[in-house]
Amino acid sequence: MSTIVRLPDQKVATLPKRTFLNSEYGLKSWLLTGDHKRIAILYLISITFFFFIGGAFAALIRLELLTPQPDLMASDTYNKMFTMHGIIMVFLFLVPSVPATIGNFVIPIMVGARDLAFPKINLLSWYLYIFAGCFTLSALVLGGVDSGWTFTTPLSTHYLNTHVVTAGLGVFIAGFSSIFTGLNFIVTIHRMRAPGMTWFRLPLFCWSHYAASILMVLGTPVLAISLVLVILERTIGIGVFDPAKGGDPILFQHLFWFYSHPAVYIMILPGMGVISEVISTFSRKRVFGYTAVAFSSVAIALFGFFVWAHHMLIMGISNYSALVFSLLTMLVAVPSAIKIFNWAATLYKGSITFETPMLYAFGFMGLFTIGGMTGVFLGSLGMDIQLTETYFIVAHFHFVMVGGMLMAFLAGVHFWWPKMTGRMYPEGLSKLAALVTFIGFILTFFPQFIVGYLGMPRRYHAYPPEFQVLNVLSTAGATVLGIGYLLPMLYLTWSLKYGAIAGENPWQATGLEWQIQSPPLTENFTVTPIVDYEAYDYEWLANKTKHEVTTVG
Amino acid sequence: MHIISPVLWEFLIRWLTNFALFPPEASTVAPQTDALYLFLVFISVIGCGIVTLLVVGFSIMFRHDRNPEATQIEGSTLLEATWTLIPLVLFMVVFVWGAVLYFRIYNPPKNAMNIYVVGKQWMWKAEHPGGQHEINGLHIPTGRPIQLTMISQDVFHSFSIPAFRVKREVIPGRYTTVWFEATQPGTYHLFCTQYCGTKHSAMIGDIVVLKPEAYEAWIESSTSGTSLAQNGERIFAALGCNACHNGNPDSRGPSLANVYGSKLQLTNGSLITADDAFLRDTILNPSMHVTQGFAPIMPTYQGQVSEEGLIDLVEYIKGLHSNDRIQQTLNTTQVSPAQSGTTASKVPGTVNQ
Amino acid sequence: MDSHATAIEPADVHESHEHPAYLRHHFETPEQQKEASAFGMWLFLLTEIMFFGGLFAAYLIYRNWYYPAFVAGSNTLKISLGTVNTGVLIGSSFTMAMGVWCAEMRKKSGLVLCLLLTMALGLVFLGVKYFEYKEKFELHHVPGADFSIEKFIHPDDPAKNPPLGPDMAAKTQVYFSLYFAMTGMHALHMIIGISILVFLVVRARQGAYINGYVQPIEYFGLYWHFVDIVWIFLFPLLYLINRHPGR
Amino acid sequence: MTYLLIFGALLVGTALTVGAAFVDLGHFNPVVAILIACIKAVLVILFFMHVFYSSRLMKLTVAAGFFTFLVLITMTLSDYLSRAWGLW
Repeated sequence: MSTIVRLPDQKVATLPKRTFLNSEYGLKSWLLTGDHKRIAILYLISITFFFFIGGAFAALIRLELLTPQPDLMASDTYNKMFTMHGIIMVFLFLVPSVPATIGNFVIPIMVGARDLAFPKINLLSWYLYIFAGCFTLSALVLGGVDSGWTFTTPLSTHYLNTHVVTAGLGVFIAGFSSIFTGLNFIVTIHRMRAPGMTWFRLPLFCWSHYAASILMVLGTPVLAISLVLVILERTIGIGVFDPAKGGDPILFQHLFWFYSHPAVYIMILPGMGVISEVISTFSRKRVFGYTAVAFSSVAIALFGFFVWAHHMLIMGISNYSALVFSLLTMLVAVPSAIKIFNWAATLYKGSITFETPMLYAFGFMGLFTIGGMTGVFLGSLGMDIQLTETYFIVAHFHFVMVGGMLMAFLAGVHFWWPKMTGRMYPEGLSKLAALVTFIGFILTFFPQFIVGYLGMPRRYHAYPPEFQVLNVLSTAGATVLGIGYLLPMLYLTWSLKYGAIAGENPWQATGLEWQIQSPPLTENFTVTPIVDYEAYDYEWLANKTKHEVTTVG
Repeated sequence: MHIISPVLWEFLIRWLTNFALFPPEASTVAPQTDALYLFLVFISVIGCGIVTLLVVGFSIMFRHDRNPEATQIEGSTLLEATWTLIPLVLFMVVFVWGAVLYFRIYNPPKNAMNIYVVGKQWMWKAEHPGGQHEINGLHIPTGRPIQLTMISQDVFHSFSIPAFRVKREVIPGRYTTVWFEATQPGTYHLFCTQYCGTKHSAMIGDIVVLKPEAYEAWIESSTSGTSLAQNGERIFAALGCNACHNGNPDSRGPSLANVYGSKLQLTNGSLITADDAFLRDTILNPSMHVTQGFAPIMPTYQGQVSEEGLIDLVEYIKGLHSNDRIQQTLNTTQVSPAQSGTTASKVPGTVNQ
Repeated sequence: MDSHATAIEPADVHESHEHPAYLRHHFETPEQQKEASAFGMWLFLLTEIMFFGGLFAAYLIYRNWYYPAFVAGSNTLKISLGTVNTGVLIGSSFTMAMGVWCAEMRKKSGLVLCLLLTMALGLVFLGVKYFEYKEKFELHHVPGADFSIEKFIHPDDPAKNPPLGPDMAAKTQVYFSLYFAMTGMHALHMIIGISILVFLVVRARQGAYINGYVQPIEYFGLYWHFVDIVWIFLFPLLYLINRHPGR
Repeated sequence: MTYLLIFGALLVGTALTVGAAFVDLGHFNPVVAILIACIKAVLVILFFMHVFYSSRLMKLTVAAGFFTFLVLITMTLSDYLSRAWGLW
């Protein structure tokens, strides 16, 4: 199978002498750095750590569900497991995953800037993230928390004696970390673009991050205030959500989901940005309908604020309200459909190669389509009655979050790995890992759709025996999936030392980040680039390469 | 086959015997939900099929080996409009269909038989109008619409019967309702689907659907002696409600005979229908619902009556069509013969302070 | 939440005429830096709007539900103190605006004076708030185990404040929950603001911010005005719900 | 000077709010109070916070913030207000 990968001659190639990695040495130069690339690396290490912690909880949950009886752990332990799994995966992995690592690394380079607009705030954001992680872990060490990641009142405020406050503070701080990331991206994309880099020359990766950042900046504070009120209610005893004092517990859910629904777009939009880059690069073609894809990101962000109550359709909100929110939910599904079809159309008359990021991107397209379609099931009022709060919904959001976002994250990590480290990962092994992940994923979560329609409720520690077969399949799949995630961890670490030298532009991609050395210099560009070509202009790239060859020759 | 693995073998057997894609269809609404589900599955399969077909097809047709040079295409407004509008139309169909179904499931018919359900950590308590109590179970007849009026004593719960395709959140401090009409006799799962604390997964029960005659037999055999309304009458007397709500011309409270279902003019100007939720709320928060022409003097009974007691009172007031008995108890100021043996303070449903 | 302190912290001072000393390495021009940081500050204020937005939503809902309790609760607040505090805070906003102007005009003494005045007025506001809170503690009007509804069932002068039924009186706890949450969050912002002011005053006395690099002062001003705006809404919503007893 | 003018206007606004609160306007009392508060806030934003003199981007940003704020308030209230219409 042919490939577009073009590596420098390995016999003579070396890593560049001066890079952001070796400009300074010592722990202090990392912990006090203002360099967006170093902060991205710090983020990459820390979110990988939390991903594997969250993954360990998932493994224990699946192991418990292997049998219908509650035999591996006590029910309150189980409740703590899924709570920690949820909190860690949502707030400490999914929300910062692509933006804080890949976004942090490549957005300033993509727009042609030397750094993000506020390097110190960027570093602060990482420290807040670490604080948040410490709070969450301390809640775990102190004895755990079993409120579920949704902190539903009055359960979380009055009926639990676990460490809800500690975990709540962790989430609160993580929220501010993501606000600062988002704020930085918006300002950078607005104000730091290089000369000639117009809005419609921006890579779609920037557009989707821009949309996600808007959601981060405007949505997260509402989560913050709702958690503050929960914490005050637990500690002082104010009565905003307490039904015994006249408060309305549903109000908490309104405020919580006002953030947490847009949060799923915060999680998925950056992933969509990665997919746009990858698909375009490996089909050697401009993304089909660039403007439509760009604006569909913004449309998702805008509509994302209008649909939150679809999480509460059976929870006693008024019928009329349910009707409106369901209608708007149907509308928000359309931009996602547009994106999927546009990516598919990008392949048409392309010149497609199947490198690892492309395989992950194909996986994303398939799984996200299923995840998105099942979202329509849940947004449809009458169907939601049967499906909500069952394993169907668990399967749905794992298809979107894991099948979508994690696939996109891995696609992105593989795609930009040569740029970040200057070295290639082993191609054969990584293709195997992509395949294993895909198969493991389908095996884990597809049975959950069926068991969900059969009625198995989520967050159940024990379940009726007739659901066992599907649960065993799911656990088996989770094992495969676990291997699929460990593999990249191992070979990527290996490649840091033994990987082939990647050179500037192994993928022959058009983004500005591919026109500079890898790993980049601390200041990214020695001279401010002047952009005179559209995004994904492969003819420009071909001309440039030809020109270089002729001048050298 | 045992050569491979006995575990695997057993697994295969179980798979083949237990494999199901749908829960049993045991209510009138179940086939309707399944129809929508099948429609959704159908369009999902078509949608995913198209995407897969495009991705796989293009991957084969335009792979680098066959098509070394890509042809740049800007986009096509016509095509994009197509794949904007077609999903939009489909989603609108789904929306309308789903909304119709939602209103069918959540709007009980007028003639429905009412059963009360109280959810608490971690059990379900069902109360039939005749006074039959059930824990983690519910006996119902086929062929008759049943309405559940539900409330939680502590946290959010959710009452779910997958075989009937109904589910409704059970909320603290507020009645919610759901209705269904069972079609197939049998025993079905009852789940609490909203995470409610440590023993969430133990908050399950059995829905026993009986033929009407079997149901009558069950009702007869499991009566507890007093109906909800009778118990409500006792609480009514024990709390001294009859001192004001007695229908006398000079009484300080409005007469409660035939109040259920009527429209009331409140002092704050609003016109409200006296339903279950209203009756419960006026007992707990009287000064928010003062009827026109009366002074806001009624004390609150918050903390003095349990949710079950409130249900008894509501059921009693619902069935109250004349004030005769109230006035009788008032005049004699005596415990009626039916209640001899129980003193007022020990009436079940009231909370001793 | 006090991160803007980091944002507006000035760069190391070293003299240079081509590039102003405060220009960070990754910006091309001072204008770009100025626009970027102003934009960033505004985005931060947007998050603050949404932060208080949740509280305002809760307020509107419960005010609709428990109107008599909200009236009774708000009538226990001293309107005179509220008005004075509003005036004080508007005054501090004014001195802050003057401070920014002084910095732009490169008047050192004026800048220091304005900042000090702003700080003083801010402290006056907090002082008044302290006495208001203290009174609430003494009356057992602070939500929690100690909360007492006695004063609402049996008011001191029933002619002015009609008594509430015990059930509605209990709902005053919702009012006071919101009162303390909203004014408490506001006071917290004031305290953070005053701490930053202390830092700014010290730097201003050393002669900073009058060399054309006024952004720390300007952005702190934005923050301070935002806190003022929140109070402009809190005042009528909490103090002036209905001052016509008996209606 | 503008700042002094605005300062005066804000003080007058405060006095007006307090005054209006003691005049019985029925349902319009809260409306008047909020209206005055909005005017005051707009004055502060436009002049003390210099938005009046700022670029279009800045104006748009402020507007976006208030828009989202209104979305939060109105969409939440839409549930609470319409609960009374139906059976639930």
